[in-house]
Amino acid sequence: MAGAKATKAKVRLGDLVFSKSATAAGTLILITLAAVAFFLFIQALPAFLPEADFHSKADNPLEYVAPFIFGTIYGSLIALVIATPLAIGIALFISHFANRRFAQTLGYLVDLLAAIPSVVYGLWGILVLAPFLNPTYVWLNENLGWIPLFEGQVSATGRTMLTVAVVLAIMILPIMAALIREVFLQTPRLHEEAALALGATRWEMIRMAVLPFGRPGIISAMMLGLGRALGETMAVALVLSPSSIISFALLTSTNPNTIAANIALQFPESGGDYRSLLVGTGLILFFITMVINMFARYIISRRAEFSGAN
Amino acid sequence: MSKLAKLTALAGASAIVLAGCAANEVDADPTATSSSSTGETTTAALSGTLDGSGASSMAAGQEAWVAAFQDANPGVTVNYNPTGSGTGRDQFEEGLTFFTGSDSSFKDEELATPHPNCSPADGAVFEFPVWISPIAVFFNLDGIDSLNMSPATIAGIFTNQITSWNDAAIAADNPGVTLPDLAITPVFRSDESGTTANFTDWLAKAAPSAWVKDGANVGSIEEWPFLGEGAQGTSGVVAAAAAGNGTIGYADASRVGDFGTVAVGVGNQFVPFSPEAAAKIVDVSSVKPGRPDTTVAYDLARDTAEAGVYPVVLVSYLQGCMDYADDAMAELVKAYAGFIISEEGQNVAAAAAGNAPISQATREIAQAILDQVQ
Amino acid sequence: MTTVSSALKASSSLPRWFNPAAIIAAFGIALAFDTLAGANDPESGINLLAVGFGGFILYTLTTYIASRSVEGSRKATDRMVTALVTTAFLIAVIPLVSLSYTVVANGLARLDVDFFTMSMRSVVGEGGGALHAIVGTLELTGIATLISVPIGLMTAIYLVEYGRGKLARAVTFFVDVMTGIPSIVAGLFAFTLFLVVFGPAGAINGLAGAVSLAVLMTPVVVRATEEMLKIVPNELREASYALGVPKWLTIVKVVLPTALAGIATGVIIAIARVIGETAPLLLAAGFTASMNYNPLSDKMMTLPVFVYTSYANQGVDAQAYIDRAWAGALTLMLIVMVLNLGARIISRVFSPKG
Amino acid sequence: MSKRIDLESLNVYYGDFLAVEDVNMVIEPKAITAFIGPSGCGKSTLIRTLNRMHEVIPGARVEGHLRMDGEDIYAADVDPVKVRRQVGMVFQRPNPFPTMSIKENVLSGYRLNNNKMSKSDADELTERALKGANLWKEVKDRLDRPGSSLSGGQQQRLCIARAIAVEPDVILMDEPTSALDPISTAAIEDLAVELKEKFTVVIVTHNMQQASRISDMTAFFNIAGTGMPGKLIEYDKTEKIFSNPSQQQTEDYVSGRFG
Repeated sequence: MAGAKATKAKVRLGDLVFSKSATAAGTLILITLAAVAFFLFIQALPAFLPEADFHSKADNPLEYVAPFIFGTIYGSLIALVIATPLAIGIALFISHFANRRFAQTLGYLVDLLAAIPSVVYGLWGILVLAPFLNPTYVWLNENLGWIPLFEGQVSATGRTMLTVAVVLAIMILPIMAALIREVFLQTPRLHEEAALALGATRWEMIRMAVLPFGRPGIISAMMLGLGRALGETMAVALVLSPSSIISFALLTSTNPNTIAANIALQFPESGGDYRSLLVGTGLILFFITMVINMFARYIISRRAEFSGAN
Repeated sequence: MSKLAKLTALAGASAIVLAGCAANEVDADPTATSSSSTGETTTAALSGTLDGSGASSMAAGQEAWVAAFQDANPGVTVNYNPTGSGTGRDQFEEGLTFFTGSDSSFKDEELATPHPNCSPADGAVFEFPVWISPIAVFFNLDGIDSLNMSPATIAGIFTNQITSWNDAAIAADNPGVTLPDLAITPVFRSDESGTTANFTDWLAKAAPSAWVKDGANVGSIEEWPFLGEGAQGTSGVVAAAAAGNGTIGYADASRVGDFGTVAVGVGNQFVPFSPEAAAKIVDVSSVKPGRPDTTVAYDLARDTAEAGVYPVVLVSYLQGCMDYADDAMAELVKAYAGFIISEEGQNVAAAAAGNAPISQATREIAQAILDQVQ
Repeated sequence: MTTVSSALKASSSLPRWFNPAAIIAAFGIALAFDTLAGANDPESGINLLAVGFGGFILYTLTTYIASRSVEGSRKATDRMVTALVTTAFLIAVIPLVSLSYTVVANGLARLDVDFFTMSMRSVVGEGGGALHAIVGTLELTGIATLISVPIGLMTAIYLVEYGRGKLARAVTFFVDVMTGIPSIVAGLFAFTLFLVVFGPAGAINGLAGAVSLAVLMTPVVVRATEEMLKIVPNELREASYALGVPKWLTIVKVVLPTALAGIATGVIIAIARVIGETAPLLLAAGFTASMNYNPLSDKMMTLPVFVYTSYANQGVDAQAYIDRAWAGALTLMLIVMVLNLGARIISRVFSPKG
Repeated sequence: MSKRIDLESLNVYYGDFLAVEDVNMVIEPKAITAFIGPSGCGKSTLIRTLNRMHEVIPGARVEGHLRMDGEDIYAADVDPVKVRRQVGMVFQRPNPFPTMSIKENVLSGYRLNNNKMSKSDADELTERALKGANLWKEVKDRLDRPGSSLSGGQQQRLCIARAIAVEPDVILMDEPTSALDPISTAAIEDLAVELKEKFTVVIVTHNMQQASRISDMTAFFNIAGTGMPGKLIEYDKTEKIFSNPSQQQTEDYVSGRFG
């Protein structure tokens, strides 16, 4: 009797400890995120006090950070514009066009791009891609210079916003393609067959069944890719010729830097209130990516009602 | 499950093999120049880690000093982080480092600022030149190895006033050279740097009417004030210049390699850079007056017309506390700084970086200051 | 009758040789044009981008027009989309090939014994190695794994086995948010955390770097583990409960072993993801030329930072530094690939057969 | 409109696996032909060969001849897309496109070939097809609602409307009522009987009452064991199959003794 009772108590204890520690681990995630925001905030605070002194590196925190916010969003959006159609194309190629036997191998191949460290992308960007693209920039500038994006004195080195956007696009491509591919592969067979049975060609079947089904997946992949591009640091730091300027021109030497790259370049050489300011820009970046992520989650959660039929 | 365990064990084993000691650390490389004496300062067995930071222009010299010093003192690790001078001084001010290599001397307000690693924190600091190096103005133009340019021309180029290589101002100083009709891309340091400070100091003094922005002389400035092709650090400037055609930049002369270089106008002649021509500027300059006698800083005569002087130079200083809160650190700094200003130390650096050694007289002054460090 | 039956047939289709012929012709013409255009400017050489783009446009247009006239507009659109989609894939493969080639071609020069047996201490110019960086990377990722795997595993268990209500929803949501933390922000966090707790002298060390990596790694581990735990069939759990096994033992003895291979794969992929992180380590772990086995004090070198600093802080013999940077990059890529391969093997060998 | 289908020594493969062996039969126009048999006997596989949907599965292929009014639909120069336009198909589970409205669903097949159709033509075709599928009265006021908003039986009739909107010659139904309740099933059965006035109708069913209720001809398929190919055992008029089959296997199956 006493033994049975003891066993029962012991069992309860094990369950209790285990469930509590699992809950604690989950809570720790929340605490960590709060801590990230908190520590960044208290370190950034001095920069936003009126007596902050930035040693002539910045006059006003908001004026200082504005070009970087612009550069971060601008570069990432261009990267997204380049990467999205490619990612959809790659995903379609692997899910619906390539020979099934090779499809998986091709998928691995694209996934390999995701395995390459960003610093390697940076080296490749400045040493291979920038010189490769530069003649095209000259051509674009000469022939399409009337478009504001291509105006201005074209860079002699190719270290421009467009090169950065291309590098970022390549970097976010694998994660986007993988996500979209998964969604495309989940297209209900029934819908694909319904389209085919109506006499649709492969493309018509994709248009009728695959793309509408995959649309939320595409959007959330875009958001994820955008989040990645916003936070990408080393590739931008190595490739871009940075300035503190807000400019839409894509081909000049004068490019708005991104928040992340600016931190990486300036932080090891910073001190005092200026470093606080850099931490503050990091906090801003954190919030920007958080908002993007929340939006992505909102889109994904809407998908549930979207495909209510199944 | 056992397969998994084996796999883990294998991974662990290979990690242990990898984690073996670095071949160059425990047994000092016998072929290295460890046999030679490193001066009187390395008598006792020193140990510890000495962190310093500062000018990237003298990174090559610091690397050579660190290497030779660590060979002689295997227990010591010196980390010199080439962050740029301004940051180096900031980090010293914050107590993150124990010495600074700086392209510019302490500003007056910095001398008065407390330094947490000193004792007392607002106590005296030392500062003396350890490194003199020409800053080369270099360019990337096919088929042209050297050009003559007056300070005003260089200022015009770097203020984006002269935009083409076949501009009359350049052509006038280079009779017989076929200049291409090509846009000039000036490349500058996007980070704060002493190289920029010295280069702009020279422009402000030698070409006061051309080195202007919004109608006023820009003066000496650590962060580049104009728009254009910016690049991080000396390596970034060199890489950016190499990547484009028609680029022009400025960097420590030791790093310009195969680029074409500019002979700058001094008085009525054009002087190409050389360590000797650079060292001469100290002879025609005077020490800044009215500063503590533990500091030796020069007022460089950038606008000199003296024959054979290359005025675009960088004189870098070593900076630290006269009295360290941590005695072990004092000992490390004394030993390391003593090695730097020793004849051997200066030669080690000159051999590695091609700069100009400081003179015997300067070395003696520096050693006298260093002897008081505690 | 004849009209009806002929409706079955592909009215008429382009011959089989059309496609390869069109590709060759299109790119040939594009190349010829580029050569002609560049004839008066001998320096320009062949602009591969222009040839590729021009050839692609030419091929797509030709095929579309030819197919439209012979096979009708629906087939033509189908062919055009096929061309577009295939091109998209090829465009993704080009940087992969170029990157791999560049890294291997440049990295092999210094991938020698010295590179794996020496540090950079007291090395000027040529020679030296990255042993200190390799050791640092292994230690840091090891510590990060030790931190993030238990937390990630328990969080996933919480979400799948226990989590109900607001807290679970919040955790799910913020794990996703955490997945999106920019790596540089993780580095800033670790740096500021250590700065506040240990002061300036203790702010930059291996542990701080490991913490920043753990912040990046944990959500990946949670996600991977969660997916794996979710696919463990409920029947297994119920069978275990029916035998009178308490819930926590069911999880430990039944659920986890079933999902182990998948979890191991997920952890390895998480490691592979953070092992190449540069920015956070640059801030939090710093860099040094010497060996440092102790993650609790002093700066610690890691491979990605080694690559970056070798490139960014070149010395007088610049080529030696660049060579070391590439060799470091190659080493890093090899490690990542071995990890990915390991993950594949584990998932293939150990996954429950069904 | 309606077409006769000849199957001549037809072998159906998945890769190297022979799924259905040596089928010879004639499917009559303006009649309902039912395929019955135990699970795995290949009846669904066979019906999918009639509109070349079988080959959508990687590695799947067909040997032998399959003629529609004398024309071999597996001939080298035949476009499968065109075959499928003439052979409509309704699947086991209703599968309207979830992102399209009811009207768009009906028109989806027709629009593939006729991008520019006037609104009045579209309205007219929608009404005709929905009436043909006995769905018009139920949905005429909500044509712009999503197709997935309908009940299961309505969705299935919507799929039939979608199939007949392209005016095919043959309609294939692969267990069209297996996911539906009895009332919806009855509606679909009534519809099938109406459809045979205009189309050749082939239906796969597990429900033997259904086959005997609505079909004119019945084909019984069986399989000797796992891994063995399915075979056509007996093909005859429906009354004959259910009252006096010539094969013992057929008798066992229709009398419920196995399967």
